[in-house]
This record gives sequence, C-alpha cells and structure tokens, in this order.
Amino acid sequence: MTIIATLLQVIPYYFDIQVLKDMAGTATNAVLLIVACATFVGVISVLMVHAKRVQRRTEGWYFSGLIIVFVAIMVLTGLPFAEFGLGNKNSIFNWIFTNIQTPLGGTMYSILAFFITSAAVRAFKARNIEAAIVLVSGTLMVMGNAPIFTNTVPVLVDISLWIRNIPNMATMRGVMIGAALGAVALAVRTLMGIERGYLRGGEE
Amino acid sequence: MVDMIAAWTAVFFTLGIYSILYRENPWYRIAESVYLGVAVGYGVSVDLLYIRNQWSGQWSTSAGMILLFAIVMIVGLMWYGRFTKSTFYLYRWPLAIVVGTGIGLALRTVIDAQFLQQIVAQVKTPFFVAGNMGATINNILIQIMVPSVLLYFWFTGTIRESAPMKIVEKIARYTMMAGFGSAYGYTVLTRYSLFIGRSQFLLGIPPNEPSNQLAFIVIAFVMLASMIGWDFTHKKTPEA
Amino acid sequence: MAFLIQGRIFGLICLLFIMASVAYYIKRAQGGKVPKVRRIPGIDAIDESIGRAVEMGRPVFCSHGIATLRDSTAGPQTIAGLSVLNYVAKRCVAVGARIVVPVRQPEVWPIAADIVETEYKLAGKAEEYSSECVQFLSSDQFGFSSNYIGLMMREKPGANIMVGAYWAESLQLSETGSRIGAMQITGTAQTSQIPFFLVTSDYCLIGEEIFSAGAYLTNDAMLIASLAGQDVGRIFAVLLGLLGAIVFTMGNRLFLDLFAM
Amino acid sequence: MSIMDKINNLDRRIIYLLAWIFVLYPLIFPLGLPIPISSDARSWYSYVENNVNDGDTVIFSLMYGTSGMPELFPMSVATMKHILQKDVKFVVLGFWTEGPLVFNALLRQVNPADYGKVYGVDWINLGYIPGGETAMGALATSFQNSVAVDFVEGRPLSSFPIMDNIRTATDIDLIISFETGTPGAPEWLRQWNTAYGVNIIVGCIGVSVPGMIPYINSGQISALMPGLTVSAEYELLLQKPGLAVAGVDAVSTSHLLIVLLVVIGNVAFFMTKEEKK
Repeated sequence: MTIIATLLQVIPYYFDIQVLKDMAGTATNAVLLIVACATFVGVISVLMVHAKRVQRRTEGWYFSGLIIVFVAIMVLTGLPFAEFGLGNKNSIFNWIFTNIQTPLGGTMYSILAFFITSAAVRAFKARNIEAAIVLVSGTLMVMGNAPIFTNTVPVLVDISLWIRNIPNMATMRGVMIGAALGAVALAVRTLMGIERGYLRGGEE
Repeated sequence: MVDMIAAWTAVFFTLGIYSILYRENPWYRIAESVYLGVAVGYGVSVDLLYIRNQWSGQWSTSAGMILLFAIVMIVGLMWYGRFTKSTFYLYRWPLAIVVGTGIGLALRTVIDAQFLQQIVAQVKTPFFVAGNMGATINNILIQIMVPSVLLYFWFTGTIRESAPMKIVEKIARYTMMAGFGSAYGYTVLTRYSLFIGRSQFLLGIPPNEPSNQLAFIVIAFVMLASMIGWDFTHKKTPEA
Repeated sequence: MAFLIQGRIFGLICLLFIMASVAYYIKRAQGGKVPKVRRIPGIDAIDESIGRAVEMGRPVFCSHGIATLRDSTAGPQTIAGLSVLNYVAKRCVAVGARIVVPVRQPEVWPIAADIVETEYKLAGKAEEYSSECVQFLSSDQFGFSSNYIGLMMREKPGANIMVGAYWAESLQLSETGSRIGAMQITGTAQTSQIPFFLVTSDYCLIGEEIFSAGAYLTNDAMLIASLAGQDVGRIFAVLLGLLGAIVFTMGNRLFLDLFAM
Repeated sequence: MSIMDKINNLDRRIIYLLAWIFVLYPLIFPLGLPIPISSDARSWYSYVENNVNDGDTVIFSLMYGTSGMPELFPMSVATMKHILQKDVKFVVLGFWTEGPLVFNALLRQVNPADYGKVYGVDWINLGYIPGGETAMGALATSFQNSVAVDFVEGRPLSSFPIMDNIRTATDIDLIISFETGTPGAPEWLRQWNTAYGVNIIVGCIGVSVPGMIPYINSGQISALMPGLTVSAEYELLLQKPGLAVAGVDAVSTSHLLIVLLVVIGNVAFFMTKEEKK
C-alpha cells in the first residue's frame, strides 16, 4: 500500500502520462481527506488524559476541566453548518479566536525574544575556537541588523552580508544536500520495509 | 463595554503567557489550558469544514466520485480503530497511504530542490572571475566550504579517519559554526520584532486598541504582586 | 522525449542512482558484509541521558517533531524521530523510566502511541502504560509548545530528547529544558533551527545525522549498510559540483546542459 | 561569590527584565534614531518598480497568521501600496489558515478601491486554501478545480471576469509571498517555479533568511525582503513611512542590549578564568 501510494506520486512527476497524473491529483486530495478525518483522534486523546484527571481529582484537575470546557465550546460552535449559524462565522467562535487564540499565539511566538537573549548570553562565550567563531559571527550579525550600529559603522552591513552569503550559505547548502541524501536513503529503507520505526508489526 | 472586555481578555492571556518568564505559576497554567482547549477545538472545526467543502466541491460531481468519497471516508474512519483492542491494527491502513504519499512527495521534490538545484548553484560558482578578485576568493571559499560540510557527515569506512579528512573536518566545523552563529544572530531580529509587536499591542499603540494600556498596567500588577507576594510569604526563592 | 518530462530527466537519473546504491549496500549486508561506521556522540549519549533521568527519579521526555508524515521535506524527519522514539521507549521500559511523548499531529498520534505501548507489552509491563505516556497536545504550533513548556516546568524531566522537524518552538522547548536542568539531545534537518538546538542542548544531531539515528540505535546490519549507499551519493554530489564548476570556469556549459535535461 | 561569578551565572529573570525595559522604553519615548538604507531594500523596491509591468497578473499571498504580523505586516502593507500604483491584476490567496484574517487587517490599512481597483475585475480574494504543498501543486494545475468559491462573496469563480484569464500557473507572472514557515518559499519553488517557471519574490521573517540565501543565489527567488528593519527602509524608499519605521528604535535598543550582555558575559568569563589560574 505504501509503495503504491509512493509510486503514484513519483511516476507522474518524471513521466508524461496523463492518466497517472490525474490519478495522482485525486489521490493527493483523497489523502488530505483521510488526514482530516483523523481530527478527532486528537480530541479523544486529550479527553482520555484530562477527563481521567477530572474524575480522579488529581492535582490541578480544574485546569483539565478548563481544557475540556474550551474544547467543547470550540468544537460545538465551530461545526461546519453555516445554515445554523455555526462555523467560522459564528460570533462566539470568532470572539474566542480573535481575543483568546490570536493573542495567545502571538505572545507564545514573541516569548522567543527572551529565550534567544538568555541562550545567547550563555552560549556566546569564547570557551574555545569553535565557540569563539559562533560568538563573533553571531554578534556581528546582531550588530549588522540594528540601525544603531550600522549607522555609526556602515561596514558592519557588508561584513554581515558576507557572513550570510559565504559561510552561512555554504553551511546551509551542505547540510541541505546531505539531508536530501538522508531523506532518500530513509525512503528506500522504508519502501524495502526495513525501517520499522513508523509501521511496526507485532513481531520481534 | 464589549470592546473593553475583549481588550482585557486579550491582555490577560498575553500576560498569562509572559508570566512563565518569572516561574511556573497558576496564571500561566490558566493561559496554557485555555490555549490547549481552544486550539484543539479550532483544529477540529477547520478539518470538518475542509471535509464539507471538499464534498460540495469536486467529490459530489459524479457517481464514481461519490463512491470514491465513501471509500475515502471509510479509510478515514479506520484511524479510530486505534482506540479499541480488537481493531487497533486498522489504523495502519490510512497510515500506510499517508506515509507512502509523503515519501512519494519527498522523492520527487527533495532531489530536485535540495539536491540538484543546489549542485547547479555550486556549478555556477566559477573558480575564477575575470577582473574581480573579491568574487574569485569568495567563490573559491564556497567551493571549499560546501564540499567540506558535505564530507563532514561521512558515515562509513575508514577514509573518514584519514589525515586529509581531519583537515576537511576542521574546515567543515569552522564553516558550520560561523554559519550557525550568524543564523542565530540574524534571528534575534525576528524574535524582537515579534516582541515589539506584542509590546505595541500592550501599550495600545495604533492600530491596536488604546484601552489595552490600562489593562496591561492593572493585570501585570496583579499577576506580579500575587507571584512575588506568594514567594515572599512562603519564604522560598523560586527555582529558575 | 515526449514520454519523459523535459528538465526532470537528470533528476530522475540522480534519484535512481542514489536509490540503487543504497539498495545495493542493503543487499550486500544481507550477504553479511557490513561497513564500519563512525560514532555520533549525540546518539551514544541517549542511554546516558535516560540513565541520568532514572537516577534523579525524573521522567524522560521524547518528542519526534511537530511535522506530519506527508510533508515532502519534514515528513522523513518525523519518520526519523519515530525511529528514535522507538529506541528511547525500549530503553525507558527496560530501566523503568517514565516516558512522556508530546504529540502535535493527530495523524501521528496513533503510531507514537502504538510504538510506546508495544514496547511496554513486549517487556510484559502492559499495565504500566497509560494514556499519559503519549499525549496529544494540540495541532496548533504554539498551543503545542506552550503546553510542552508547561509540562516540562511541572514535571522537570531528567532528559529531553527531541529529534524531528521543528520550527520556531525549537528554542522555546530547548531553552526551557536547559532552564530546568534536563540533559538534552536534539536533532533536526530544518536548517534554520539547527543553531538553536546547537547552543541549548548537550548534544545536537545536525541534518542528515537524524536520518541515520534509527540505523545507529537499532544497530541493524541492513540499516547501517544503507548509510554506505548514502556516502556514495555524497561523493557523487561533491564530484558533480566540483567537476561542473571546473568545466564552467573554463567556459563550457556541458554540465549545466546536463542538469537541464 | 564575586560580582564576576554572579555575572557568569546571571539569573535568567534579570535578563528578561532588562529585555522588557529595553523594548518598552523606546516605544513609549521614541528616540528617532536614523535608518540607513540597505541593498536588500533597494533590490526589492527596484524589482517591484521595474519588473512588474502593466497588464501582469500577480499572486499576492499572505502565508502567516497574527503571530507573524509584527514583522511581516508592515512590508505586506507597503508592497500592496506599491502594487496598487500599477496597472496589474492580483489574486489574493494563501495556504495559511489565518491568512484571510491578516488580509482583512491589511484592507483596513489600504483600500484597493482608493486606487480605482474593482473587486472581481482587477483583483479577487480566494482566501485560505487548505492542504499545504499538496494543494499548492493542485492549484498550479487548475484554479477552478482547487477553489470552489471566492472568499468575499462566496460566489463561484466563473462569475468573476478576472478569472476568465486565470486558469493555471502559466497565467501568473509573479508570486509575492510573505511567509513565516511551511508551506512557504521552498514549496512555492517546487510546485510553481521549478515546475512552471513562475517568478517569485519573498518577504520573510529573519529566521527564514539563512535558509533563503541559497535560493536567492541560485536565482530561484528574484528578490527577498528580510525582516522588519528592511521593511522600514523600503517604507522610506516608497516615501510612505509606516508601521515598520515606528518599531525600528526598539530593534536598535534590544540589539544593543544583547551585544552589551554578550560583551559583559565574556569579560566576566575571562576575568574569572584568570582568577582561577
């Protein structure tokens, strides 16, 4: 099954066969549907964990209760029945989305500013040559991005551009080519059925 | 009034997340739990809408497609076999299809974008650029660095341990440290841009809601006071 | 050439060549010829980190990234992460460490749960497996990471092993792990995230090392042999790039025409 | 414990507090630091100015959510203003769930009608298309099969005159993509550039920039707008200073903070090392 699905994607990419091309298109759409069907797997898993906590009144069970309540609200108001005023035009659904989910997402993302600072303070120390290289290139880059530095020392822009275009580009390209090789090898192993990680029978 | 509740709610959850910077605390746990609940529910609604839209799109156009749709749905339901002991292996069917498609997509695209295109770019980097010393040096550096990085990952055989490879390894490690260091430094900008965005939101700077500012001051005070007060009365320095 | 699509022929040749060399070495291994491999410190350290967690009486967190299985570049990384999970689960069950696997994708959850549960069953400890071992957190990227951070801050794992495709949450998770003093082994092929894993974790697998992690951990002859095939592809890539550039420097477009085939 | 030891083991929370101060202060009391203009901003400006011709059809794609807005929204607004000055048709679409939400926010900043553009004739909004890279590939083969109805009015695509001439990837001259992750430029390149040769320019967050450099060098991406600072420069080139210019002071101070902390950290590191000797 895995092999058929694989070939259906690969062959039409290299060979000009219209029938297969159409089949591949339909198959990809079908796969997206299959994946969408899995959506409740997550809900069930979350409920299994948190309903149990509420039931047993384990430490912090009221937080689990909070989770369940919000899952229920969002699932019910978000059902795709616009005819009954539900779905992405529902006012409760939208209110929660804009005033809770959006700020939470944005904040969570922005919290990285703090982490990147504290990690840099710890890691950017000239312990040895390699660490010193990280320190120098990292700090030059930080300076090259800030108008306060580039305005007084314009050459910083050229330096950081050079680092970006030469060592950084070389690193990314090397790692990328290597990762492509790794991915192909992994694909071969999976297709030959020897990489068991993802799909295991109960043998062993 | 309605706008105000909205502003205070948004500010509350924003600060709830930031409170983890001080330590793990109930404010964070509220924000975290609500986020989890909302996000799970939201994901479901997006997926269900997708299924419905697909059905009203191309899948309901002919009898053959409707039949296919039914088969796809049955396969989709097999995921749930996982939850009962007798049918748990059923989930492997949809999984096999999904994994196969993924590998197929990988095989057709990885080789092209991550392998060939990069080698083409390598080939287009000549060792000598007439009349441009700087570009010549840069190109030669690239021609040394990229193969070194690639060879660094060499897994098998004894060649990897040979003397010339030690030099390659050094070049590769230094290149990568410079490369990763610069990538790190560069990212600082993004992360701070995001935080600046959130700060503009908290301060109520347009296009954000001006009433955020008051909410920011009040809620930040309450959260900080409660956490620091608790630590103070319980005489324990919080763990970092 | 109407049958083969113009511009993709050379890509197909490369693909088939690499696949063939990988397959060749796998076949050769079946005949008993296994190449010697260099060690990767990060992979060797997994056992140490689990042992440390047990000593401290703390759980082990193991995550396989946040990607699906069907993304063309991130999907294989998820598979690689699951291979690592398989080994970590086996070790944890063997030494009695509590394992926690946070999952982001609904479609990946069943496999992750299956992998861990199977290891418990194989060791005859089926009753110790609970739904808390493999937790689905949220398909929202930061919903997932906020919950992961919360779990780490509360449970204070002794080891945090993350191998797979990560995006912005890489630093959120690994810096939190470092904050609570967990021993961290991380790895990803997402080039933009490697720097963060590199500076915050004890060991970091870079790029293709994650794909071979499964081979190293199982120590399966055939898996190891496939790495030799990968090395053939590596030499091929280096030669192609260098020769092509030399020819191009001399003003000949031979190689570029070849690529455009 | 000496002061230097303390600095070596600085409590993370002190760093966090400093970060708050260094960002909030310049936002409350703007410093008005000068902004030099880089080559990135110039090349983006000149690409849009010179390579987008009258009569072209452009895909305007917002591939980010509200979390990406601080960095990407200013450049999206500025580029939209730039595009609107030209006689081009544009299709708004995205493969990111929150894309339409962001676009609505963008409409509050720039209104195509002010530039004489008519919905359905000069531009159309197809909203969010789920399915990631797979859907991206499908869209390239047929707009009509991938998207049933438009996002604004919910009417079939055939009812809009603009869609008469837009059927497959070959009808598109340029993709402008603003993005925070996957799907993003690599997917666009694979499905649209490699496969159909459609040009693409990308606005991305700083973290994605190093990953984009190989594509820029190989010429697959025609222009790159990396992050907030360059957006501010672009706003100045366009002579429409906006959101990015306002935030750049805080960029300067926060970066200054990091450099200071790193320098102090290294001084402390070497001083304690000396002592131990």
